[in-house]
Amino acid sequence: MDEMLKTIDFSPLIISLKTGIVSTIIGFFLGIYAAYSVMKVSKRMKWVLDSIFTLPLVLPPTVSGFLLLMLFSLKRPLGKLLYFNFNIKFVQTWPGCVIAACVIAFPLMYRNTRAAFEQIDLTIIYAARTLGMPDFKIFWKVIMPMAAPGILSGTILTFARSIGEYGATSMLAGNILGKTQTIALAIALESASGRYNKAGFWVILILIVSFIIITVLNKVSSRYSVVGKRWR
Amino acid sequence: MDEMLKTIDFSPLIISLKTGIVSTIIGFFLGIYAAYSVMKVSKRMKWVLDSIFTLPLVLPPTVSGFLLLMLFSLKRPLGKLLYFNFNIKFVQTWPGCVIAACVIAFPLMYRNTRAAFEQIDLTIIYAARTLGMPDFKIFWKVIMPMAAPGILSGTILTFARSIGEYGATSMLAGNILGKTQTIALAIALESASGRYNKAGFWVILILIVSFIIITVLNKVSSRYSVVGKRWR
Amino acid sequence: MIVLEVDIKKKMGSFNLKVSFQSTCKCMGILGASGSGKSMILKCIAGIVEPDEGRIVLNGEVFFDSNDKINKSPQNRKVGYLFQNYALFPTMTVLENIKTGIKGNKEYKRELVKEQVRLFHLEGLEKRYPEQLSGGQQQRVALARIMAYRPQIIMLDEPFSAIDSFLKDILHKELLEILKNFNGNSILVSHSRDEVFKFCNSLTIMDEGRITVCGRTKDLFNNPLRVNAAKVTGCKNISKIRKVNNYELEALEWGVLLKTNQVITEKITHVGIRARHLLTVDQKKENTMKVDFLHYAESPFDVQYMFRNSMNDLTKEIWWITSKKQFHTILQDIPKYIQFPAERLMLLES
Amino acid sequence: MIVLEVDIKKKMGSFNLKVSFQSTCKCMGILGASGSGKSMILKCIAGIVEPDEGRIVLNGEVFFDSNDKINKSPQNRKVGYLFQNYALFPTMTVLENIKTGIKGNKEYKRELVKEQVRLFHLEGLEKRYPEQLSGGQQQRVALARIMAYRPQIIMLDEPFSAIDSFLKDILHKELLEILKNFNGNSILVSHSRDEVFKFCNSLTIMDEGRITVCGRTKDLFNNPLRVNAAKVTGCKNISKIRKVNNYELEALEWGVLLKTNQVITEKITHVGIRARHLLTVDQKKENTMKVDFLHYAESPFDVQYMFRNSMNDLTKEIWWITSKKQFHTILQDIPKYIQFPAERLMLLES
Amino acid sequence: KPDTEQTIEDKSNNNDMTDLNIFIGAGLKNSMEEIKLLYNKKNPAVNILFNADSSGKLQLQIEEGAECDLFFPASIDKMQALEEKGLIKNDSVINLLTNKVVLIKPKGEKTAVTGFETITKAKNIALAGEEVPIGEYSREIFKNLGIFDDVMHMEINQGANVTEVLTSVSEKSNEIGVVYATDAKIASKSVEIIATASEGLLDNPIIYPVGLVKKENADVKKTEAAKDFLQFLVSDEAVEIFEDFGFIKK
Ligand SMILES: Nc1ncnc2c1ncn2[C@@H]1O[C@H](COP(=O)(O)OP(=O)(O)OP(=O)(O)O)[C@@H](O)[C@H]1O
Ligand SMILES: Nc1ncnc2c1ncn2[C@@H]1O[C@H](COP(=O)(O)OP(=O)(O)OP(=O)(O)O)[C@@H](O)[C@H]1O
Ligand SMILES: [Mg+2]
Ligand SMILES: [Mg+2]
Repeated sequence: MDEMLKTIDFSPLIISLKTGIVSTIIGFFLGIYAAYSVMKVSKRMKWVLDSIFTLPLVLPPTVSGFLLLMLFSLKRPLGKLLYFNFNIKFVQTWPGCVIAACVIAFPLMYRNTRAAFEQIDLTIIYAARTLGMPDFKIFWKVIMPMAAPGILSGTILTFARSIGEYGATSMLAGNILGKTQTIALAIALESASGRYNKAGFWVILILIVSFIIITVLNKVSSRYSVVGKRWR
Repeated sequence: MDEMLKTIDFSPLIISLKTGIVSTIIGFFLGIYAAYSVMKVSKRMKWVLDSIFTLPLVLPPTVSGFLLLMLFSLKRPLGKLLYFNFNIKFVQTWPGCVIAACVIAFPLMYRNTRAAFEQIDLTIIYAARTLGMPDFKIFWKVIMPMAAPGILSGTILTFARSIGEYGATSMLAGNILGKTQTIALAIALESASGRYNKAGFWVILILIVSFIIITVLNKVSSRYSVVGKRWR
Repeated sequence: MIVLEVDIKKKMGSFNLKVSFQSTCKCMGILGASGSGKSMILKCIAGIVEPDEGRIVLNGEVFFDSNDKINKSPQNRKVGYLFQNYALFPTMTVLENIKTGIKGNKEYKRELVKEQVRLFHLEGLEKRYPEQLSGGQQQRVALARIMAYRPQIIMLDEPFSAIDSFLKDILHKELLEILKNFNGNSILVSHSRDEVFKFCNSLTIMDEGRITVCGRTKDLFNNPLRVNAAKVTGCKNISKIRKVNNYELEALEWGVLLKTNQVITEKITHVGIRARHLLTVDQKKENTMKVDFLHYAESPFDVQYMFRNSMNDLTKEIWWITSKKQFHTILQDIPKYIQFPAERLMLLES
Repeated sequence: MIVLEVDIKKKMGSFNLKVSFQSTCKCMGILGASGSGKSMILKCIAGIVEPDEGRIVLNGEVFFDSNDKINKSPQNRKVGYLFQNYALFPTMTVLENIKTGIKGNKEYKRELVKEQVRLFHLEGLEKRYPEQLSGGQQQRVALARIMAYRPQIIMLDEPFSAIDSFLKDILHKELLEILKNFNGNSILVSHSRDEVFKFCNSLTIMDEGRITVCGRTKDLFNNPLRVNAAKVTGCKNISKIRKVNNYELEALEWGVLLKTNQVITEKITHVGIRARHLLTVDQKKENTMKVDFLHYAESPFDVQYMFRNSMNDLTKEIWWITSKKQFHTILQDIPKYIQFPAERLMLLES
Repeated sequence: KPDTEQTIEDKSNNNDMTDLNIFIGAGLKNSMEEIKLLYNKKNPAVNILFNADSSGKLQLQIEEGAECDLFFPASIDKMQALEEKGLIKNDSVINLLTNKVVLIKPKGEKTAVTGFETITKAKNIALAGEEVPIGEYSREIFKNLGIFDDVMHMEINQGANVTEVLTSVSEKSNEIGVVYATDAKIASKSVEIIATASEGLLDNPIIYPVGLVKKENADVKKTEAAKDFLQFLVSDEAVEIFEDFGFIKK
């Protein structure tokens, strides 16, 4: 065991954490924004957007990864454009990990948030309007705290999913030790190579990390929910 | 194209649908039950259960699949017990697909439902109690309709995830055409074999199926939400 | 002089709201049966419900105009609307709730909030969340929140329904003070006649989404003009009539002929008399009726008696209310005759 | 004879509830200032809030006993509790809401629901959802729901606060009828003195989580015994006293010496007199005070005058209420002296 | 003991159908499917069920007691591992096919790399994981060329399977990559071969062994069918199909 630890390069931990956190933050805002926009849209439009925003979850991650690659690969127009004009490259880079994780986890944030928004009593929002609160203030001070349980659920799921993401990431960002290899990729690789104790080590690590993050998120959000609800 | 269609065995579609629907149903009840139970538990216990129930999402699906295989393989105690005493076998069988999909998608149903429950006004539940409604009736007639948006969100995510599940399924149930090969597995296999148009065909099929199911779920649930909410 | 003009139509399911009024008075009262559309009018003015068509103008500022496609957002109307169910922010403390509407620097906010807390007797509850408050406390927080907002127009939807009578008296006084210093309109919806009478110079009476009467409060209490207005201003005795001649009618539901002081026009379909305005007499005179006593109910200072025409069992009950002072034991001296003084009869259109 | 015994303690944040009472009366009233714990008592009886310790027994059936660790679920208490904020099921129609509590076969349910709809004037609203109802309509649905449940004990928390006065009169009558036929207890929390007086034979008065007085309604209105009880029963004039001798006191806040009919015991700290019980006189007599007129307020049948001792500007205002009949224009004949009739003075403990 | 699995299938199929579970390396899928068609023409009573996946996963599944009659992985190690565990029928293993290792680049792209020797001139490289068979072979080649350490210091994109390596190169994510000749052939539209590794560069040739899996209380009919299918795989007809897909008969 000791022996093994010495041979392990811990970069996947760092990369996983970075990826998980950054893509959770992006997913958080994007998902909330999407949910907010969809709430303001007609019923038909709602249905269309809803279906589209749920897609990345329906497709096997590898397919999503493949489609992302088709979009961003340096052979394709968008990828070329981004690379040659703005020097932005997602293929085989860490930002690629983030993009992949974001796309895969986005539906979770979006749907959770929307469900939370739908459960909010409209009267309270109207009250905020008649009190002259500007829309952004209503959103952050009134709507968000009331939607806190759903938002928390979405955030945790998003984080969990993006930490565990393997298929799309390996497609888009590749699996480069020290650059794009996340814990999930390391686990996949190690177990594909039959090195179960190394894989096991990473599994345990990922679990610990997730426990910590989930606990932190729970703590943070409990500040926003008035009284911890418990049914008797 | 026509040529291709003729050579396609449509069994993955059927298997995917069956798997998706059955595991959504199982996940639905299991997730709701878990969420309901967690609502009644102390704060500390809540945190523990919460973390455990979120795990399957953190682990890369292959790892979850590996753990499932370790649990249910005919060489292991539980697998043996189930097989020899109850004649139940999950390895390389369709029920295996269902189990894999359920385990992977369960956190989605659980968390969404719990978030929805937390947003419910307790007074309403108390009112139901003082009116002498038995607990199960309160649950199905009062709590569930009020939690409808969250439940719907959870159900859709569960369905989407279980339809798209690849990693755990291939580990536990294998990738056997006509028996355990779902569309997601077919896509993975076809693209690994370089038959991109076949893979593409499956991708389109899975999208259509998901669109239909999501629409149906939306329709069904809209019966339970009083007025389609739209923010202006 | 601040003017509020409302002329709107709105259909909500089977309910049709169609009202039009102008108010220049400092505090306009709205009375109406439950479900007659009072809250709906306030919601339209506040911008929460969008009318199907019409116009709402406050002081020259167009809030809503279906022709010009103007529909100001609630934020830009600066309307203080006290929701009937308070609509407090459940995730904010009392202090935060009151603070939401205030514009200004920190110091100013703090001062204003403190003042409101004092004014509405909320000391000690500042850190509580709405669900930790009693009903009356919630209502006071909602009131404080509106008042701190310093709106152009104050609309109160049953502002004191959950507050005990002692505190209500105090708050009445304070609110009268506030409204006196407030240079804007206000609208009060209330089921309490006393409250309307105290606060409102002018009164609008609603029935099933329409305004039936509108006028000075005192005038309307004296002469409600319409059956529905008589009812909501508290007239307990109303009967259909048959006109006999210009100054005489038959109250069909009481079975009595009555002389009036006013001319009975063709439009008049009902006659009403307030329970307190009936007189008791010992013998038959003009406008009297021999009655049987049915039962009575007591309130701290009054007794309500219920009678029926002793000649006709099929007639409606008649209420008589009298101050208690005059009786020590209530069932002594039950009157045999009651008199409908001609000057108190209210001739009503339906 | 049905008996309700309550003896409980409950701490909620900074609020302490500690009450103990027995009620055998058909309808017990609870009066108390906003936030005094009225709703909390009802919640404890209904089983929604668990007391920290104590006992609740209805008719020999132990609902709660902290010693024996008994805590019946709300379902098994068969208590009909009308929530102050209605607590209607938002996802059910009016009909479904009313139906929830009914036990029995379909036919019976249908009949009972129909009857309730009629009784509470909800015709035409059967298919609506709560958010599509007006405030008063919601309150009536909640009432109908409780009544359809056929509980052992009915607890109403301000049941008519959102209902207009005309309908209120009708519902009062109907509810009185229902309660007469109902063979169980009921408890009424209300801020309306008239309502309490009409419905309740016995009255409990609360202050800051404690019961201060408890007794027959009429007795308490006549002689509230305590300052707080005097306040909530509507006594507007209360002053601290200094005892002069057994039958004489100095009302410190009014600045006047008063003779009493009752003996002034050592416990007495305040004196009170209802605004309606003051008399006006033209010259100085016993128990009179020369007053300055401050202002007045009008209600449909009464006028409220506010005076102050003309000898001393620092004293409290004194309210006088009188029926309007006696005056045509109000500001004529303002009295110079007011008299505190000795038989009307209420000696109060604090 | 009852075997529900069996009974369920017996109901769905004809009673005399025999199910044959064959675990094949993913790379063999296309060719095996054609062979299945051919075989079924002659033996319609045999219902062949493929489980096509990465060889390591298949090995694990068999170790865990998966229902498998014939194992056909992409590497001899996997077979040997199972043999050591006594899970393969003695003497049933046939080293059927070999494959070549090739160095590829995206079609039409320029690269300084001209062969395995000059591999380090590339900016980056797509390689399969260390113990994915093709990854193992690639490393062997580098070792034998004496450039292993240099390669390991390059930017390596480790694929968990060949498909990932292939996609990386065909989408130009990586400048070059190492795959099997058969894979390069499948993707010939988007990649081209720079060089093929000579046999001398590998310690052992690339072998696709096929063998019968040992089963307790085996069904005789099934065992016979498995044997028969194994025989068919060795036949010229089958080998021809393999060769169409770029494999070489051992
Ligand atoms: N969304 C809706 N759909 C249909 N009808 C509605 C809707 N909302 C309100 N109504 C109806 O509109 C009428 C007016 O409602 P409103 O709330 O204005 O009554 P109100 O005069 O304030 O009564 P209350 O004194 O009981 O509060 C009611 O009869 C109500 O049932
Ligand atoms: N969760 C809580 N935490 C702390 N204090 C609470 C909580 N819930 C209620 N209280 C306090 O308990 C007191 C009693 O509340 P209760 O609702 O019984 O008042 P009430 O007598 O019904 O008043 P009202 O007439 O205004 O409805 C109030 O002062 C309230 O602020
Ligand atoms: Mg209203
Ligand atoms: Mg209360």
